[in-house]
Amino acid sequence: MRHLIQRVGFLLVSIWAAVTINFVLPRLMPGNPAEVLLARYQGRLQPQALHALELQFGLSHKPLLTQYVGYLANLVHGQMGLSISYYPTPVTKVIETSLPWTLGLAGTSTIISVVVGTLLGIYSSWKRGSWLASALPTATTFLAAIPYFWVALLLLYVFGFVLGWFPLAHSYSLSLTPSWNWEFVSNVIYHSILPAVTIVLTSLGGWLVGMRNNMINTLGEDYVVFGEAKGLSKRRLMLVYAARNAILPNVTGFAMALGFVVSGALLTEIVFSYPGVGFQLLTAVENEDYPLMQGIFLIIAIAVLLANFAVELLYARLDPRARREGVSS
Amino acid sequence: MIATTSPDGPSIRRGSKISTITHSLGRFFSDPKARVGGVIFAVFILMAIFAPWLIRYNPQSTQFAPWQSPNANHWLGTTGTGQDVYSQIVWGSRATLAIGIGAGFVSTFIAIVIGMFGGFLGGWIDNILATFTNIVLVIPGLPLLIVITAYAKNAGSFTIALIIGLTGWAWGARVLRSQVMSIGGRDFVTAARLSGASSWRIVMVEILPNMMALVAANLIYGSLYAILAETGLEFLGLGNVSQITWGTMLYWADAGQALLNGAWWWFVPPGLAIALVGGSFGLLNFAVDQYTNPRLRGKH
Amino acid sequence: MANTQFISATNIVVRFPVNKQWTRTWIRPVNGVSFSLERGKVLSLVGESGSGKTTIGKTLVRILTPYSGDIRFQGENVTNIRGTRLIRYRDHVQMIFQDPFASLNPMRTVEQHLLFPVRRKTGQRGSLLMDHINHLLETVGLIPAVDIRKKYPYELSGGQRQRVAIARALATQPEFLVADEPVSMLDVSIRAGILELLKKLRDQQQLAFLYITHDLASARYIGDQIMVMYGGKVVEKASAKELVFHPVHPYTHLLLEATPGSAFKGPLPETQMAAPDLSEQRRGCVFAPRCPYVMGTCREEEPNLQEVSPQHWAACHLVNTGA
Amino acid sequence: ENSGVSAATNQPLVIVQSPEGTYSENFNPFSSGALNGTLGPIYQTLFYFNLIGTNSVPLLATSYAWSNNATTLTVNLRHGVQWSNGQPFTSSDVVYTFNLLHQDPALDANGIWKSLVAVQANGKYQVVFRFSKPSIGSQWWILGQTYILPKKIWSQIKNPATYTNANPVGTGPYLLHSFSPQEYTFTANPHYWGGEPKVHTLEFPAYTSNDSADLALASGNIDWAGIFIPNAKQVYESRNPANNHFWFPPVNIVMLYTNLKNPLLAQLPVREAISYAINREKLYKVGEYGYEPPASPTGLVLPNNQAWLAPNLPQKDLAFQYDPQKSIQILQQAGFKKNSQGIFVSPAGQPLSFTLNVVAGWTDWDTDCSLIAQELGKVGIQIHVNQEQFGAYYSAFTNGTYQLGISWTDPGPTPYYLYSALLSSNSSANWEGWNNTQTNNALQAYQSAETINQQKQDIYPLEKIMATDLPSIPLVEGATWYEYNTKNFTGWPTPQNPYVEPAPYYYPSMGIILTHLRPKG
Amino acid sequence: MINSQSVLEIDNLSVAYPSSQGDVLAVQDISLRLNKGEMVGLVGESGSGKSTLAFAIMRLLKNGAHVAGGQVRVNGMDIYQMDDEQLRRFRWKTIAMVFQSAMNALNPVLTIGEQIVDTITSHESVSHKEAFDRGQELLKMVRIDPLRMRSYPHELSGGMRQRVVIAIALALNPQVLIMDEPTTALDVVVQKTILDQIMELKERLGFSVLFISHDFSLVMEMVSRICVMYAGRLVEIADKNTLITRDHHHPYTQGLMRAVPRLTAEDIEILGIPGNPHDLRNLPAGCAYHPRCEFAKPICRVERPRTIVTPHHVVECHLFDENSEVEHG
Ligand SMILES: Nc1ncnc2c1ncn2[C@@H]1O[C@H](COP(=O)(O)OP(=O)(O)OP(=O)(O)O)[C@@H](O)[C@H]1O
Ligand SMILES: Nc1ncnc2c1ncn2[C@@H]1O[C@H](COP(=O)(O)OP(=O)(O)OP(=O)(O)O)[C@@H](O)[C@H]1O
Ligand SMILES: [Mg+2]
Ligand SMILES: [Mg+2]
Ligand code: NI
Repeated sequence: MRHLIQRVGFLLVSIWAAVTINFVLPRLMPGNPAEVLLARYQGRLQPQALHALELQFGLSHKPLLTQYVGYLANLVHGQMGLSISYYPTPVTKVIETSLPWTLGLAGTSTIISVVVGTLLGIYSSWKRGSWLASALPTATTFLAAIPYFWVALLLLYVFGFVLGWFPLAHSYSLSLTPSWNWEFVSNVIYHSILPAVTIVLTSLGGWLVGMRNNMINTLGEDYVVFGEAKGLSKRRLMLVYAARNAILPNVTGFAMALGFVVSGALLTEIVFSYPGVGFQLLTAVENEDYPLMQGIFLIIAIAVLLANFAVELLYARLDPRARREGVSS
Repeated sequence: MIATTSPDGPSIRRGSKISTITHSLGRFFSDPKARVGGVIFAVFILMAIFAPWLIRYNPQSTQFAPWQSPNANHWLGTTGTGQDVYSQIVWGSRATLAIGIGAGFVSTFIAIVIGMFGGFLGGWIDNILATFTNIVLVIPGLPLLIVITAYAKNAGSFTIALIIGLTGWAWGARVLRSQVMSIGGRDFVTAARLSGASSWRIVMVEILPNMMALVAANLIYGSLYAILAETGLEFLGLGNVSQITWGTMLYWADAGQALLNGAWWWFVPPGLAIALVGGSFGLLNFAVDQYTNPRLRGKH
Repeated sequence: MANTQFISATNIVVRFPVNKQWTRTWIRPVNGVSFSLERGKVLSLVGESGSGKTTIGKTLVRILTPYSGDIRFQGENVTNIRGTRLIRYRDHVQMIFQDPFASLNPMRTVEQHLLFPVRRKTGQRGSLLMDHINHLLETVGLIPAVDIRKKYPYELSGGQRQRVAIARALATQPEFLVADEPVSMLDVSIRAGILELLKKLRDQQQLAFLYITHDLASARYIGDQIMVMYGGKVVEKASAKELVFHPVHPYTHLLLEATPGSAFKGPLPETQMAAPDLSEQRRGCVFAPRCPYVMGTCREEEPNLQEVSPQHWAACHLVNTGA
Repeated sequence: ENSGVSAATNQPLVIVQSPEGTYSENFNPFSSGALNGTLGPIYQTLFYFNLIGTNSVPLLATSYAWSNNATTLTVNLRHGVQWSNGQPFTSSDVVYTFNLLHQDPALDANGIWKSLVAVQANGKYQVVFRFSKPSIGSQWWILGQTYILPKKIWSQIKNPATYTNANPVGTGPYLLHSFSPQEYTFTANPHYWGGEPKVHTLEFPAYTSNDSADLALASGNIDWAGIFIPNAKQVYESRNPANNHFWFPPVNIVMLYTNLKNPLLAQLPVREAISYAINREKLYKVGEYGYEPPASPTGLVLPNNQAWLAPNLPQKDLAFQYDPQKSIQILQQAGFKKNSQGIFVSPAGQPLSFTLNVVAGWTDWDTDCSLIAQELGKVGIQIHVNQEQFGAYYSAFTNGTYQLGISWTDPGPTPYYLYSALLSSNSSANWEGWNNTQTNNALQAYQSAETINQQKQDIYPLEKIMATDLPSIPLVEGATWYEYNTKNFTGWPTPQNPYVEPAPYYYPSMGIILTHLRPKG
Repeated sequence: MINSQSVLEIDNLSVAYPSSQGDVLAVQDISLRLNKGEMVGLVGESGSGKSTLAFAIMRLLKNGAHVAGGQVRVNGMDIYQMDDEQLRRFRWKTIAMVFQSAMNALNPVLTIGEQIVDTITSHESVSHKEAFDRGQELLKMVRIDPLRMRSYPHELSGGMRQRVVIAIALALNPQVLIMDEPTTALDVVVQKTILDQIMELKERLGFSVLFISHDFSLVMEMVSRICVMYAGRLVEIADKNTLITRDHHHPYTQGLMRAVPRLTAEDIEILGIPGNPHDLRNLPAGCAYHPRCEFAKPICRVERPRTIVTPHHVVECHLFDENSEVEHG
């Protein structure tokens, strides 16, 4: 019981802290959203408009504490307020329209990256000594060190513009109406290829090297040698004995990565004009759109916490040792 | 390569301190990956140190004809505003490396303080520090950086390094903490305590040396992360774009539509330079891994 | 000179938390252990793996704090002391750890391991300090000391490590030493040397020992008395020879019979091999589930340690009722 | 032949105002987040006043007249206009709209009700505005910048400020057709009072970055854009000289604001020295990619405001000179001396060392500032360029906590608007803090000047003040970005035919351009 | 002594580990035969090369270790000539091995049952059900509740895991079982129980055993023939009876025998072997044991002793050189 309380306690404290930081951070920024908005209308909006905008946005000059209490109360009721850069659209709506794209793009490519990286890691540890196996970690290490917006821009320029193989922007051809038919779905996939390749290319290395190291450690474990001695097939030995165990230390990393899917693709989304949350977050920051910023931060924080929680459960499935209350009697 | 297994991980030959160090360095660099990484890194460090002698023109000066492709006068061509790209690359290595390594040190230092003492002292201090670490971990890095950099107006390289360092320590702290907890539970620590050593002494003298490899990895990885984060921030225009770094070069190249203008020589070199430095960090980290974990060492 | 009650433990209980997924329970690896020891005497503590031997050793030198019970050292109650008093107490007691691979710091040389405790104890500096360390190393048979001093643990064999650990424990010139299986990891070829050394220390420096092992032969060899533990309980205690020749408790019997090269031949009695239940809710005798002679009361009632013959105690319903 | 026409008619016109990110449904003309196309194509103002020319275009009104010493404005409305739901447009809609601004100050972004007292309908097609004082200056705000709403619909809405207006009903030439966060489309309004527009469909795809938008523009995927492209000739025009065109007409002045509260900057010689030391040609060629020519010392945007130029100005007030030597001379005459670092020091001992604020990321200005810093450094004025996030940058201006800053000016259909914002002592955009009776009087006089000639007389002294007193230092003309593709459509505004301000983000001119465009073929 | 019934023949086998000073021979020129149904003990101190020999027999050398000479034949087949598939099938079916650290030899993420079943199904085409039933039988054989098939390794005590490994080793009825210190990590009581079981199973199933230990007294209780290793060399092979009845042995063997304390003797005495254990990298010239040997002669320092083979006895010592005739007689 004590344990449960501790864990839930930690969860609540984390959420509270995340929420509070969300509240404080934007307010530390100089200026206010109404002023920022004027910039968007560079020279086209009268200075008087500032006051009108402040009124519109309900920017209060109330004491911070009062604002904070109000903010917490609203959150509890699931209200994140109205976005300022998309005024008067509610923050929830803004996130709602962009989140699926991010989850789709960054989520899928993270998963691809994890899967491919892990498989290549397994390969490069299993075939240690072959040139490909030794080249892979080095090559991907360099890939991982490239700024990913740079890769994105190059890909966009070469494959999108010069060669014209891929679209230059958006998540689907705008002439199509979103629906669950193959034409649309394939179009979405087509649009996501370049951004996804960017994410996969630049994040592959970490998984590969991590998995490779774990694998090599695991391959030295007695139970793997024992498995070999038992005359198991290579496949079973590699996947069920070595890889299955080697993957365990990476699981927490996967959780963090999945949690950060929401924010991770920020620059990629911007370069490819992909309508995801990352871009919204940048807009929010640039426009000092507190409510939107807070909303997105909250989503990310919750995503990370949830991913961690889910992984704890998953971990118990993967590693019987973590299942303390097992069959043992 | 030679595989000498020792049950205790990093092994240090006996002899004087100096020869111990040269020997372990020698062993470290006997790994080809470490060698390649070390050489690339050294080249860039030297470039940064000797930048004032290596540049050919004032990197800020806009005196040349814009959009020149690489030629004898301008080895890497000129930018859209008529600056010499080669000189910018050389000059930019200073700030970029300073920020990267500086931030690496800052985050490693914080990670050591928070992770090690939390892990060693345990109790409520640890609870608080660990919770704090986990919270910082939950907050997304790049967006947080964006917000803070926006706050720190006109951020110069020092500020950026500090900010990246201040926000990027959590993962390291977590790793160090768990390592400290595992080392702290070993008998040799208990033995040290039995012989009357203070907590401070135990952490600094008994535990820290055993974590050097981890600390080194943390430093290397932290620096790599810092360079990438810095470039990202500057690319978004959140740094001081009048300063010359590889990040701001990319920013200007992008703002000037270098690629559309066909000026690949403006856009490609800064990215490649980052990739090379980052890659060398990656290789060094790799080598540290192998150095500390005999199992990772190559087969013949 | 011999001071009865040099160190004594009364009714020591140690508990550890066991975290289940949602709950926490407690085990008692040491559950009501009492004994006392005189200066210059050795008490051998034997028992199966996990019976709480190390735990009791750590409790005596106050690495662990008992949940209940009393530890007295030269009449002073040291059960719950902290801070400077604890540090002072540790000037008198030391422990040799079970695992010589874990108890030396891989990043520090032999010399570095000894420098701090010696300096702390004696306040010596410079060459005086070095001489002291050389002497210490020679005492434990690490010759030539000058060579050994500069070595890192990984450069030493298991036996050498074990001796460095002993040297460190002796560095502060303790009066009471917990030696936790100091020879368990060693080959027959070096084992004898270390036991010899311990014996010498006992005789020459009036050192009192708690010698922990699960090897009866060495327990008998070095101990004045042997105490047998099972599942956190002392099940039998007697002088070394008495215990080996006239064991009373069924577990002691089992131990003796199982020791290779013992005179007892033939198969062991059929017993279960489950580990003892250390949980707080356990009732009855710890050994009951494995005891070939188990009776009804054994499962209900916990037997007390009783003197079955002079200076020979056992905790078993069989003996107690039978006697 | 028929089919050819309909094919071309079906070709959508693709408009990208500027890369702004994904859309959120909002067609509320009061909202700052209203999507491009709301103002002009859907909702209309009474009149349009051209910022780059002298003409005006009657929209929902056909004529207006000032009377009672410029305290009464009478507007005659167009007959036969229908809301897109079929309801007739009348004076009650106009009155309703203006009263709405009165009730909810949050909507009155232009501060019309500061001098407005009442708005009354006079029959179905006439509206009378009454002011508390002469208010010629309000003309543009009222006639040209207030979008008229259908009373029937908007009077049902509880909070007009937060209403997203997903089904806009307006009087303009276009109707909302579809919406998604990545694109929305308009179709021609068949019942538009000016006749159904020839271009049938408008598409507004969303772009989040300049990178993808520029590439799309360069590959001919966009027909009309307002995107800043460096080196546009090479990057855009040369890729398809027949169809890709751009025109970046000036619309305001990029100003070097000098905080007059600073005792050094308050001295005219210092400002003059700064002005002489700036090589505006270089700013034009290097910093602004040759798009923004040097400004006129009068602060007028030329040639747009050519007609407003005072006839008798001396040459030195007509064009800036780049003369670093003169700059040094002025300072020396004023008693400044160079110190050991080569920086001029005032007789009181203060060095001429200033920070120059600019927005980080506005790359042309960033370059301008580093050029200015280089140039001023050469004559002995030290400049630290201070690149700030917009919020910080902007508050420094509004709070007067800056020294030097580069920023825009607020244009209008007559120079009055620029001068009043820049120089009026009660203007909130008077960032330099200019307070001068002569200036205030001239601005005051303009408010009652009912004829153009009278207005010109009031403007002339302001030009002189600007040129000789340098309240702030004009640098270059501020351009607007306008790229257009003639492959499928013709009728675009061009330098030869500047019938309206052409950037797609200038409202309400967009609606006027759209009615001029026609499919090719 | 040539026995036509030998199942395992090791001829002049040497195994090298790479080291910074070149290859180090951890096993040197060892020849040994194991007869059908025989139980042979292999003793020697820690690091003398016992495990290395066992791994070499299984062709499981890792970490760069390699056979530097000699042959290993099982039923006349050279296992170093086998291809991968042959080798896989040979392992466990013919020779099975209980690892030194058998407690760690079980894959932590698979149930005991799965690990027994995969051993069986890797070699025989039987249904899962059948394999499972056989697994239960095996567990019963080592006196573990068959219900434990569904337990994970961590749910069993060390002794139980050790017995599970033994059960797995017997799953395919191998002809030879190598047991590398199967009980060092265990309690004496558990050890005794397990060894009794092994003896019983050996009688029942008739496999041969190579029993490795450094506990001389333990080996003496179990086997019929004893091999003594020192510093990678087999210094003595003797039948148990020969060993007990005769008091003339290799000095190292004598030392080992003396070091065994007799618990129940009137006065217990523990005698060590003076000197330090060998260091393979710095072996002295001549006989490796000479620095510790109380009978060392000048020749021992310079010349390596030759192998003296007599019936029931093989020894490598200069002391026997002169006495060889005497021995024959
Ligand atoms: N820190 C701890 N937390 C929880 N349980 C512990 C802890 N230390 C020991 N135990 C448990 O207490 C019991 C007794 O352990 P202890 O180490 O005292 O046994 P031991 O007799 O020394 O065994 P061995 O002969 O294997 O050294 C074991 O079940 C062990 O798992
Ligand atoms: N991977 C390795 N690399 C180099 N040397 C090794 C390696 N593994 C073992 N050795 C060396 O080979 C020798 C023989 O080792 P082995 O494990 O066979 O000994 P053992 O007789 O089984 O000892 P123990 O009784 O401790 O199990 C030792 O000196 C050891 O140090
Ligand atoms: Mg113990
Ligand atoms: Mg071994
Ligand atoms: Ni090698």
